[in-house]
Amino acid sequence: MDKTVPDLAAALADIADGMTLMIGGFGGAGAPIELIHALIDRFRATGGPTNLTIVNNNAGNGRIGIAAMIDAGMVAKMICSFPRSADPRAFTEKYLAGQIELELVPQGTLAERIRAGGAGIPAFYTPTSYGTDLAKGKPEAEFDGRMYVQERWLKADVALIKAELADRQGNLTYRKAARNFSPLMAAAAGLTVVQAMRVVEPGAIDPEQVITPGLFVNRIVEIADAQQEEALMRAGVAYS
Amino acid sequence: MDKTVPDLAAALADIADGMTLMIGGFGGAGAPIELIHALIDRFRATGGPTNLTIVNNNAGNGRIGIAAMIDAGMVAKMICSFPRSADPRAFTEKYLAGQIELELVPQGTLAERIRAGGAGIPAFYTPTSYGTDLAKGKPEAEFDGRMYVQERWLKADVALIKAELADRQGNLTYRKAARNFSPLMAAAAGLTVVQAMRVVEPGAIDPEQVITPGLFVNRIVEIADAQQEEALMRAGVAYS
Amino acid sequence: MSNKLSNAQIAWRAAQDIENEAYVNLGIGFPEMVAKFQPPGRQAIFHTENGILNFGESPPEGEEDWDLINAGKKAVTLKPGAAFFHHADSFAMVRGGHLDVAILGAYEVAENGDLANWSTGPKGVPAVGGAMDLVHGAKRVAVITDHVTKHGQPKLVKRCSLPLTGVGCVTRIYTSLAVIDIVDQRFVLREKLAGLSLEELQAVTGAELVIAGDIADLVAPEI
Amino acid sequence: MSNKLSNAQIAWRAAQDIENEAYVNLGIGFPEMVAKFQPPGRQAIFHTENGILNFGESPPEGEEDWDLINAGKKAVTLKPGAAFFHHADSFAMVRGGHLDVAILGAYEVAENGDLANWSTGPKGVPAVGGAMDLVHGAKRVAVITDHVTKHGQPKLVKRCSLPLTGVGCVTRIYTSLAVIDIVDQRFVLREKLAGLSLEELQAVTGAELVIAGDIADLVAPEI
Repeated sequence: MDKTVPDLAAALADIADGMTLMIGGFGGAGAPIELIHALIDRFRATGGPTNLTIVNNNAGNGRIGIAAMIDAGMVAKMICSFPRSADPRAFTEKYLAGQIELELVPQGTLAERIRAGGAGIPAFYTPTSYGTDLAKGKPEAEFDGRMYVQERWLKADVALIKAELADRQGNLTYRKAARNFSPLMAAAAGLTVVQAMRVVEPGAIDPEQVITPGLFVNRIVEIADAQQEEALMRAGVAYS
Repeated sequence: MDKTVPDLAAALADIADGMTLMIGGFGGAGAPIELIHALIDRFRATGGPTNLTIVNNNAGNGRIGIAAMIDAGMVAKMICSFPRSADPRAFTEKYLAGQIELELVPQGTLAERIRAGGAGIPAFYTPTSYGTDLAKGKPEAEFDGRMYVQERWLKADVALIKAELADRQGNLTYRKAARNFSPLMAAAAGLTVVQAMRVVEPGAIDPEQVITPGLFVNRIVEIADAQQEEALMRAGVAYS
Repeated sequence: MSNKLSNAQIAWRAAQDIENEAYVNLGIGFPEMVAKFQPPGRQAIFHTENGILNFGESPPEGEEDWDLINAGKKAVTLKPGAAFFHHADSFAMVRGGHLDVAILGAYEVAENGDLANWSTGPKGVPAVGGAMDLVHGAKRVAVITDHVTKHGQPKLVKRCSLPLTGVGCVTRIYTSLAVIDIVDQRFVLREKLAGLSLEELQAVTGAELVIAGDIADLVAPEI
Repeated sequence: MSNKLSNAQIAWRAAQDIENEAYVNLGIGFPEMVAKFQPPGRQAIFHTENGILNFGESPPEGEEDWDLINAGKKAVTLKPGAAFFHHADSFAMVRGGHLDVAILGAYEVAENGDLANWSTGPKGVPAVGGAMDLVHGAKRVAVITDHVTKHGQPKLVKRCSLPLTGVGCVTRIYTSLAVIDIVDQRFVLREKLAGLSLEELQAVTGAELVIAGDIADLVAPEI
């Protein structure tokens, strides 16, 4: 079994107009910059994919990564908890102009909805957002004398994530706090595409230290010299 | 911060009549034999704790561990998925005599209910058991054209679990498949008591390799020469 | 040819339908036998409910590590690329539909896809384990079973009489006499033993066998 | 004594109530300042929503590792005994009530414990982050805030006028003028600046201050 693919183009094959994409990372930690930028390249060359729904904690920063996707006009909707950043221009401009849709979800609820999507749990109850505007229209229920809001699972067509190590079967580890949403997204997407800092042979990762087991992973591309989004930001790089 | 305690008696302090105890392990893998047997010792010496509810995948094997607790008369109710084993006499005899209550829960639902207890999710929906006797009396709901059963979280007063490494702050690792229910139970109990094969200083476990973060753990006792339940079984040991 | 397949032969036949690199859960007991009949050149990855992916055969006696067991509590070994995870993550794999195939035993299978395999009624101590999760856990849920009970009664029935494990969950049945798909709540016959007439097979089957296309001979090597 | 506490002094006062070895989440921005005022001999363990327990101060400029950040996306360091985990596990800690203390900022706090701290209304781009989770996430949810807005209006009110973050969630408020507990949906005054009369404090507070027992002087060192 070998899930590695030769290049970014092969990794991103089959991503089509109108799909929902979960993109790993919290701020710059874990953002799969090379996968994102290669998808932008494809859009510029072919006009697709476009009309995408993107799931990420944030809505991009500066003129790189998800912000550059938004700038390019590929994104119809963001599902996120915090569409602000050091430089939120890309999203803000489109949002205020009514050119992009926003589904705002509390961060823990976003994580749990994605986890539920991967775990086959269609709905769950949480205290989060009860009594607030973000609970409007959602079913509520009382358990043990306390009120809760019903939330639905969140799934995606594709997940794009960044790993530290990947073995050829798809077992993954993550670097420090770059883990964040990625293990959840890997399980909640129909097609999980990974860029790994290093590809190793099966058996090279201690089975007790695997964070994402291989059955959640479909394609792996090795990007040894992957860029860190925050470092790019601070260097003033723009991909828009 | 140092959560280690000097001995098993100190580890088990405050466990009282009528409590719900989650006990880690699947079969012999992960069973905290020394904690269990020390609790039996206390019962024999003092008459308590008794009238306990025990949560475990199984209901004991032979005349050791949970089976010996049942034999001793400490257990009023078992919550488990599979009250059978190579030698299920202890539970079977009491169950058929109407002396012990059984709440039978599908294994994945048991795991998810415990996970929900630790995660502050009071209820969730699962396809598991829909249309079966085990769904009787539970709310049902349709999502996306499919029927699901509502299940409630499961919490406990105390969790007794076995770890491989524990640092003094309570960060834990587990040995191979001895992990099973233990990380879930550690999070779902008010008081989590750990017997560890080895206690190490904070920083000795790579932060990326911690399986149970320390905030879920209250007390740690080092049992370097811990016994493995299955090995005891095969050696014909009885603690009843 | 003998008048029915042995359990090993049923397991062999089921193994032929498991694709290379499929993620597979085999129920405890009889279904575990399927693992050893993978066709040459194919390698499935096996999942066990208690938190291992990519485990291998049992170790030699005396070399067991009892912290390394499968859901049936048998000692196993690891293959390169194995992973451990806790029980909630393990059943997230199951319930989340991440397995390709689950193969289970059966007391009864009904033509509507209902399965009964966990309880023979109110007597004794009930035990369910992971069966009710697994029937909702794979893209394909198959059953392997003798075609009839030891008393000669049909195990493939119109409606289950025993307590259900799952509703409408089974898609294919491998028996000692036939291979049958469940399509639109009907038993559709795909293969039967060459020496067995359709009438004979129907006589030991508790619901109508639908013929849709060719019926192949069910063949398995002597094992 | 100045006529009100500075933000640093409010943070200092809040830090005095954090027990040794408490598990604590500090909201991004102003609340982060609480960490540096832990009394000698006490060491809290800090949690950040993006998956770290037991992180420490920011590294020197130029030594940042941008894979090691807190919820405010600031670079941090690790203390011995740190642990990483994914976002669902991180919010299981929060929602599951495993934190001892959460300290948050506020636009408004109402006497019934309601908190508004995420939206100033329908203008602009809404952003909520982890605020709505954190208000249900700790055994004790405290707020630190100036006593009034920059326009001099009360931030402690009878009912919130801004969009709520959580209902009935706040238990203690540390302001630039006072320390107030919320008990049975009332503001109960515990401490106030010595130079401030009760009438003066009530005049800048949007709901009745209940007196129950002694009122201590609110004191904080010059920082």
